[in-house]
Amino acid sequence: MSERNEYSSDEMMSIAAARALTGGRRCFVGIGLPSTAANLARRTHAPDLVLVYESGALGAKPGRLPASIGDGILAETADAVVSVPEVFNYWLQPGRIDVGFLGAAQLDRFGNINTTVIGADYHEPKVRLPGAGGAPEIAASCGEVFVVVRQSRRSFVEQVDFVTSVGHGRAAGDRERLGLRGAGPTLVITDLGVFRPDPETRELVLTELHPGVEVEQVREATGWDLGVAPDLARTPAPTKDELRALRALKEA
Amino acid sequence: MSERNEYSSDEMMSIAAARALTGGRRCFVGIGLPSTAANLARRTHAPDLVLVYESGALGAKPGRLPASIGDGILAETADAVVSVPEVFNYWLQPGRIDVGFLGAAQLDRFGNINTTVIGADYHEPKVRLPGAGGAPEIAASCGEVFVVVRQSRRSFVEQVDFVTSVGHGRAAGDRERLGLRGAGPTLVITDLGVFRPDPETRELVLTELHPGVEVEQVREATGWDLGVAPDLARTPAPTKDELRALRALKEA
Amino acid sequence: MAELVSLAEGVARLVRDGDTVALEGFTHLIPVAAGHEIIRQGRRELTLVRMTPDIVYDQLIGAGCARKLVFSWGGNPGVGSLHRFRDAVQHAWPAPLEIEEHSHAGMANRYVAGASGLPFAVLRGYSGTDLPAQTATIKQITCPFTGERLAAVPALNPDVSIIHAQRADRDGNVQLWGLTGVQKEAVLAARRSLITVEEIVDDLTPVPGGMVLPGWALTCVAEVPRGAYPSYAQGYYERDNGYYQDWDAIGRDRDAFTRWVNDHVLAGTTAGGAR
Amino acid sequence: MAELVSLAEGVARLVRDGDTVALEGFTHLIPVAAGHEIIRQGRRELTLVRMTPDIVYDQLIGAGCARKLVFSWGGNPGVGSLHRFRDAVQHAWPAPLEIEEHSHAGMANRYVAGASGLPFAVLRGYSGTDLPAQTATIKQITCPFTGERLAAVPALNPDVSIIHAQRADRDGNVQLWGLTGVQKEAVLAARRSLITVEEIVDDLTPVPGGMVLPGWALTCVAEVPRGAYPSYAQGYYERDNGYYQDWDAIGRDRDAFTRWVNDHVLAGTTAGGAR
Repeated sequence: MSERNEYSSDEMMSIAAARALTGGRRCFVGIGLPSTAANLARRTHAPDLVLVYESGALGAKPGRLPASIGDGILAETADAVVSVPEVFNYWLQPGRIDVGFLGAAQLDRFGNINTTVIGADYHEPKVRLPGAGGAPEIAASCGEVFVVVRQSRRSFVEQVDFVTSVGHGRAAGDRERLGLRGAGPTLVITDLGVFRPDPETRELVLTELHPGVEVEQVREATGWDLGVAPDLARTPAPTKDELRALRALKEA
Repeated sequence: MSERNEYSSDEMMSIAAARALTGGRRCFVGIGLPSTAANLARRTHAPDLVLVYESGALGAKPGRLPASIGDGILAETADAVVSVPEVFNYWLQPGRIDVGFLGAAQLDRFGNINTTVIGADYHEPKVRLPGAGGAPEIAASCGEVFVVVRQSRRSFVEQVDFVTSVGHGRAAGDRERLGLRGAGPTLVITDLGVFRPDPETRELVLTELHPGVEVEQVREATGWDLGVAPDLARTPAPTKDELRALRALKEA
Repeated sequence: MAELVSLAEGVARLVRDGDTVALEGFTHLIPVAAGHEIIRQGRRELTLVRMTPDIVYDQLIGAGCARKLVFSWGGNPGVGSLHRFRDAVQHAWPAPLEIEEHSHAGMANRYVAGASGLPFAVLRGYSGTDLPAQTATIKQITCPFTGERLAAVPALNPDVSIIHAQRADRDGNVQLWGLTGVQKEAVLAARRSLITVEEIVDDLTPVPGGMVLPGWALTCVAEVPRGAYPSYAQGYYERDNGYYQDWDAIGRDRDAFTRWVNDHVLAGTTAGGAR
Repeated sequence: MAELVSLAEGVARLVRDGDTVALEGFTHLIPVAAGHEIIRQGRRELTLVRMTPDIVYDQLIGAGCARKLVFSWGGNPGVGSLHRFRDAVQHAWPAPLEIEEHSHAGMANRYVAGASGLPFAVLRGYSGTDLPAQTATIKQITCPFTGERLAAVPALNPDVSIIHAQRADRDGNVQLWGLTGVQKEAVLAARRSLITVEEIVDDLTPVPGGMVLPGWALTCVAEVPRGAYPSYAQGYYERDNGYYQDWDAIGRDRDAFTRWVNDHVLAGTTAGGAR
């Protein structure tokens, strides 16, 4: 791998996602992009980040990227290993986790997540996706939710075909009305930029552009009439240290 | 301790109770007299008896009498140690246990057990007893219940002052009506004899007299008009082996 | 006491056409060999239950063993979709597949209720999602103390649950360690159980993080070395990540899949690779 | 992360007058030293919660710390009754003691609900007994799937739970083994927690049958060697059965009890015997 400061948009996404995780927080980690970001954060600026996996590993400290949510390295390096019912009932449900870190097949304007079916008919789907897994209760119970997803008009839609996990519903106040504990998605990180919910409407708004990306490009990859924050920022490019750590993690 | 074949009425009681436990059965063991009997059975005729304690020891094989329900020797010798919620929820409640072996402060004509208060007024009791512990659900959920108790007019009463654990209620059919899973008390062993519920009325009837005890003596120690089985039997006296095993257990 | 049997005997005795069958294992200790034996014995009309149906369920579905799937996440972990599962749901091949879909929290609690002898479990779940509209086994319940509304899900009580573990002793006591998932609950919730193990040993030396399932709570135990392959058995072998990757191409194509089942399952090479 | 504190500091910071306080430990690992510290600091009007209130609760009640007891079995295990508890219930000495009485299964499930962030738990319990007539926190609930009637009990969420464990590391991760009772649930159900440990070590070597409570789920940890005496700490010391026997005579008499508290608790000799 080159030592020059070149990087892919996926690397920018993982690094931007990692930066959002600050030290000492308890993070419920979905597999794939969230796990990469969480492990990168723990190996760089947030060594005391507590990683919780739905397989029952509390405080896992893997030295390489886990190949699955139930990789043996998670149990071997955890503070404690508990059963799957226990991780959901004693650790997630009561609100002990600060950040739920999720991926998504489809994400909509209000941060609602679909990982169930593409298409309007549940029984005759265009594409059958894997399903809910732990996501509905992670999205409901964590203090806040970060979503990391590769952005396109197929993934970033006006309204998800199926609400697998509730983001902000359809408006401010929906989470409270539904009795959902946490603040919901406060941050969405893609390969193009960073999005946050508008405090009034809860609609996702572009707040940061990754280096080299223009607003028009983001709009083209968004399935709704995208709002842009007045104080739109530029994501700092990955540092050499960040890239080195990310690549070491992936190669280990 | 004498090697002669002399024994106390308490020893006869423990040995008669132990004989009732046959091999391979799963027995939920209360502390005190039930624990003595169950351990004696395991060390004599029923080596594969499975002893379950509410402290979480499944299949305990103590080499001496445990001093309490949570004696360390129970955990050290168990097939598995589980939490207290688990022992009640996963092991007792679903009906996995064949025999619940209980003591009682008061036991009535229908095998109902009181370990809560003596006296008519719960809030101004004559005597405050320890309370329910695991007994209500042991009495409800085990396949059948054996009770071992020292007999007197104070302990063997017409009607308990407080139903801590249901035996046969007030009549046949009461257990079914209450949704209680098991058959209830099928055997009561005292220092004077053995009692079983009448199949029709569910009232406890004297079915065995311990050696040297006469029916009149039992009636005097019973707080209701005691029925006697037509085929009243004599408990065989303790054998030398039984006495030796019991005494070794108590001295270990 | 659990009876020690061969895998073929265990499946023949415990798994019947039309049964509700759970093969559990959360990435770790997946009872793959037992799943293949079910395919070999040609079981039909099964209701398959599993939180995370993955490759072995893709194989069971593709081989026509299932009429229904009760699950919370169906995928090839770290790779992508299950194409046999998709093909059954989207095109009813080789047969229609009814689905009953929950979240992990809901499924885990359904097993807990089953293991506890309760008819239902309560959780904070599903609120605001589209799942309750599709899944009849999600209802609401009101707390009798606070009046709060919560989700209720019915107990899962499979006819038979199958898990894989590291070891058993000759009395059928079973020991497993590492990530133990929902295996205890799945076994205790079931009417009958089959546990495949890496080896049968004289004594179960205690292991940190280990759990023992007493033989008196189990039905049958079968020694099946590498019975969790291509998943892993901590202390015995690693996960074969290549198998999972290779499965994508095999599972994607009906003919490739049929050839694979014939060559690797029906021919009896239980421990064979995906390739 | 849990903060490492002295016992006196831990109790001073976490236990307040009027609090609901659970000291748990099922025969094993009873946090006796912490109970004595509560007496020394003169806490009043506590609602004491414990499945098996035994000697240390007899002492807390006799010393006038409690206004209410929530429990399922109150006795001197292997010996007999708790005379201070009896005296409080029967004669309101030194103060009236309100009681809220459950079964073990009910109490255990109340902690489970508390640890799970649920307002109530469901169990098969209490049916036909006289307990529901005396205990307002036992109600009925109907299964929304089968119509079956079951018992419901509300969650226990103590202001502070106190347990004793074998070891902690310097990050406040706590390790306990042997009979672990309902300690995990009691700690996770509480708003604040204090864990006394036999020793603080550099590394928590894994132990078969051991459990680790992560420091980030705990409030304070205090090193208190022999903090469970006269109960036992597996791997450290045995139960002092003589203490339990001797307690019967001390607890039976108000004057003897008062002298004992003055000499053995208020004088600060936490690890002293009953004699």
